[in-house]
Amino acid sequence: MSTDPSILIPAVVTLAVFSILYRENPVFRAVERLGVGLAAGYAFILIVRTGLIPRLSKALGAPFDPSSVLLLLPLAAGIGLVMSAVGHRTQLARFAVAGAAAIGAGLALPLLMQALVLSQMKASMVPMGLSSVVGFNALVIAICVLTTMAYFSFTREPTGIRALFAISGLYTLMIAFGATFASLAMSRITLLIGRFLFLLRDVFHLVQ
Amino acid sequence: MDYPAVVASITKIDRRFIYLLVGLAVAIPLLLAHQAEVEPTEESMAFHAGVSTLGEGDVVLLSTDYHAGSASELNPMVRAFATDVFRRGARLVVLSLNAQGTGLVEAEINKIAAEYDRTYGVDWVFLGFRPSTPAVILALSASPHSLFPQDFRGNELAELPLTAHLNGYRDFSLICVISSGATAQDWVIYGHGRFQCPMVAGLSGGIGPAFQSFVDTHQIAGVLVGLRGAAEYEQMLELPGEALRALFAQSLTHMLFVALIVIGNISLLATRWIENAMR
Amino acid sequence: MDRRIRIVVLVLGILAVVQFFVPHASGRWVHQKLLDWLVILESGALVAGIVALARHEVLQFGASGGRARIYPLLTLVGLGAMIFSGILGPINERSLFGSLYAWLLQPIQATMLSLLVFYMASAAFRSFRLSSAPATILLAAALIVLLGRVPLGEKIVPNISLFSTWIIRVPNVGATRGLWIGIGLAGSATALRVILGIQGPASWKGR
Amino acid sequence: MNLLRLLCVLALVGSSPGFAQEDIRADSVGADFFAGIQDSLLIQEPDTLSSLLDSLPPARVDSIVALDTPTDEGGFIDLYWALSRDDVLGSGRVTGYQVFRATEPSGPFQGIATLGPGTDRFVDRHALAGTDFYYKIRTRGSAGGFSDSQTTDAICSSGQWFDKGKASILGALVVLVLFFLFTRTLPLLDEVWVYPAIQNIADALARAHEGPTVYVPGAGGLGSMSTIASLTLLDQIVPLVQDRGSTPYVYVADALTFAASQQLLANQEAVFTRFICPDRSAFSMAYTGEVSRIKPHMAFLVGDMRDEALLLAEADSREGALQVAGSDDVSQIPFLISTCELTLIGEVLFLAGPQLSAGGFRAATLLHDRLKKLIWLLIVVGIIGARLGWSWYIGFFGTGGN
Repeated sequence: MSTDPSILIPAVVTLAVFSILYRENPVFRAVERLGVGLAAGYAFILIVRTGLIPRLSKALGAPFDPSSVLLLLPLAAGIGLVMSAVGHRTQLARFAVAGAAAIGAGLALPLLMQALVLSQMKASMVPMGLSSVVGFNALVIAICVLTTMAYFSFTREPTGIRALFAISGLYTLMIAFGATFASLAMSRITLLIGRFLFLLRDVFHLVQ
Repeated sequence: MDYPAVVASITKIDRRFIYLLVGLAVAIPLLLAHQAEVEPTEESMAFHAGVSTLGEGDVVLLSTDYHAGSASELNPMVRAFATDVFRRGARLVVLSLNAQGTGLVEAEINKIAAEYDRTYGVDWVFLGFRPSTPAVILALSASPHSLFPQDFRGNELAELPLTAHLNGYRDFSLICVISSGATAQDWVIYGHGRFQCPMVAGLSGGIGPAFQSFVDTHQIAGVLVGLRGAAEYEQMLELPGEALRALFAQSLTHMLFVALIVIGNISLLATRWIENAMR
Repeated sequence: MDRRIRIVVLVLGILAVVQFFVPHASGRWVHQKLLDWLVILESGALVAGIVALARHEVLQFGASGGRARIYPLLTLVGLGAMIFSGILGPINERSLFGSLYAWLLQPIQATMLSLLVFYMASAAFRSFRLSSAPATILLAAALIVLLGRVPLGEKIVPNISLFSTWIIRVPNVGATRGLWIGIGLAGSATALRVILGIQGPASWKGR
Repeated sequence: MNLLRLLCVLALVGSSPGFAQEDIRADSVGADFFAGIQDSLLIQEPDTLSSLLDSLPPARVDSIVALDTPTDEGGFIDLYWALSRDDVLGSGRVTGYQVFRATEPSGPFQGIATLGPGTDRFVDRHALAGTDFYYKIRTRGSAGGFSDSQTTDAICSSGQWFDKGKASILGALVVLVLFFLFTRTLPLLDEVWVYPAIQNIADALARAHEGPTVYVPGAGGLGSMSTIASLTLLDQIVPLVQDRGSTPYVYVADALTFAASQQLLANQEAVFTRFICPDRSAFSMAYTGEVSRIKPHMAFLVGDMRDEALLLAEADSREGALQVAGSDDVSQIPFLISTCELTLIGEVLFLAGPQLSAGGFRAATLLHDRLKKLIWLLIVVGIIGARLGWSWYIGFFGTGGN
């Protein structure tokens, strides 16, 4: 067994977290709360120390550029956010949130159209048929796309032929979800393998 | 014998017994240390082909967007990718869109860079992390300098030979996204959507199927999915690593999942059948 | 007040859309400025968030008694340790900051997420039932893919990997593509409504 | 010289039998005559021939074209050329190309890039906008010899005001806006069918009772439209929950979303809004702790839910809460379906807020359904069009590089 603190400390916390599998206990709770504080502090330092400070010091140190005055606006709004966090509600904070949402929406609007709508539409428009494997697969994909789209209808209940489409859409979705569930299970198993490998190899030296 | 009671006890089994089974299914194959062999899928070969286009001196952007939770699945991909890039004499600009990624990746690439005798600042640079994923992806288009005046180690980007003349996506021959989910979608929408740069992705297993449709539309040139993808890539590089070995444990745990689903359903059906028979 | 916010939202939103179509240097300039703003706002909000978190934990520490006090204290200790080690020293892998990450945070989080396998196994046993036709289909697809994605599965059921690959490449692609189109459409309609001030921050009444 | 060229070509034919005969025929004399020479020469002395050829400079690059990069901010010039005829895969006769640039046709020329064999294009990324440039390509041979191409005509880069490659996206946006305006002029239907999953939420809310209700508006930022959609739903749900005597707790992972939900709920009494952690996985850890403390009877996990969703859902289900989940991340949905009572799949999440609201938002539902019908038809026409070879039609949906 390893006695190196860089192995031993992680081993102890790993086992502490695994203890929840037996039952709820204070050790698990303690480690969990410690982790929350550490993670918040870690993100804070990365953002402030490697992001904000170099940018600000560069802006202050560089020769005066009229366009950098524009940066004062979001900076003021950001200060408004910090003030509202300590209890002083300011209008600046409202501008900060509204501005961020507007920029986010504006940037997303054409890109969502392009990446999720137009590209996906175009990819469905390929020659298809029953004579070749490629054509057959393309046909199945197209049917799946059309039925899945028909499954979601918000203005009125699908009836007749539309209901048939909607039902097929549900079944198509279930196939996709089944495949995804299996892949997800696979990915989670890997995480566990990682932890076990750490315990068995690095801590207890049971495997090479 | 009291069949109904036996069947019922199977359905009501203590969940800790299942936990124990899972633990054993993972631990035993690892102790046996058996190396699996895999046959590469088309998507993984496309990933490899994407990297093969790189030549001496090309610059590659590697975005490592995952947290410690996905490290065991995605770290092998980062290792293999960095090895592949360095072997080809290409250069690497690394960033992370997850704060946690920074702590995981720098050490890994440092090790590989040392192995292939690559110099920091000339052959590879680590930019670090910035918040606001879409903004960072879009901002890299113009130039990394305004968003990253300094690298993770505090060097001025303008003074490092590799980054001094970088001027947006057109300078990158390839973008590789290794992601546990949160950002791969953003890279497709904001990165590829806007700039059409060639992109390959290494994804954690769970999100693989959802991204298959982006592979079909060539929004992503090739993908590695989960541990199996990592293992396939390692095998193509003839680089026996952690992924190939972990795959055996994975196989067995999959079988356990299948068995659990089957037993769960059989016991349910049996209960129903017995109930009907006794009525 | 609401009016001014509506105008800000409209102007910023339209600028953000229009620059997308303008490759000219002025379009790039607008793009760059908008992104700068977004990152600064995000950073400001994060500082605000951390302040709120610390404030909440301090209040909780004061309000609780006995053994329960230790939990808010631990969060504060973790937060403080990271921030002080990160401000006072270097932040590379060999520093105190790096060690706190590698020794504590990284194993805690990795283990925490790996617990999901256990939960999923339990869920697979309990809730994956042949209760209805859709559930049966989901189950069948899941089983095929579970078997098909590992080398061992191929030995049990020959050619299952071909079938599982077909499921992922064909029906799965069709269904997810249908979903993506719907999501993209609904998302862009939402974005349009945000810019026009019908939905989102500009439509909130506030105080 | 002509004879030498012929010899070069012949050597290549000898070394790679698959090499396209058409190329040779196109720029040489009659094929029969040619075949005769080929046979006699190759049979006699192939070795001497190839060593002689190695010492010769490689064929120069022909038809070099310089164009201003069509959609850029200025400063980019695209160069295209036909490969040197000696540049054949595996022959090793050409070792690479060198790109030269000058501001005067007579020079001085400066080398700006060195490229490997088989390269037939290059983008000059540092061509100052508004300046005339002249280019030529040097082909380098294995024995150190080289040959230069002709110099290009003057080319000057400039920025463009509209990206033509994005015309289809602009068209889509115009359609979206037109449909949006059109649906707003329509009279709202008195009775609108409510999507079953959304109706189920309304029913579940009607059964809410005293005790905490937890709401997580996703773990993403304000830039995700699903976060905005989730906040709209939150706005609808809080008063409904409070009417039933339940206390809403809102837990947020993203800092801006936190500020937004604080503002959204500013005039609602007794709502607990908490920022936990900017990190998704730490958020799920903290959430687990919180949930086990406050023991909610209802939990909403709606919005930009990614890989942390599973931990959150698991925490709620351990406390026995009735769970409503919603995500636009396709990969998270199956697990949510298997753990949560109600799941809003993809686009349903965006329409839940509008459908639950009293009336004003009904237009959103109408807009969505109409647009989807249009897209559905466009795809069907596209499928038929692909069969009939209407590439012009499919081209409408092309966006840039795709």
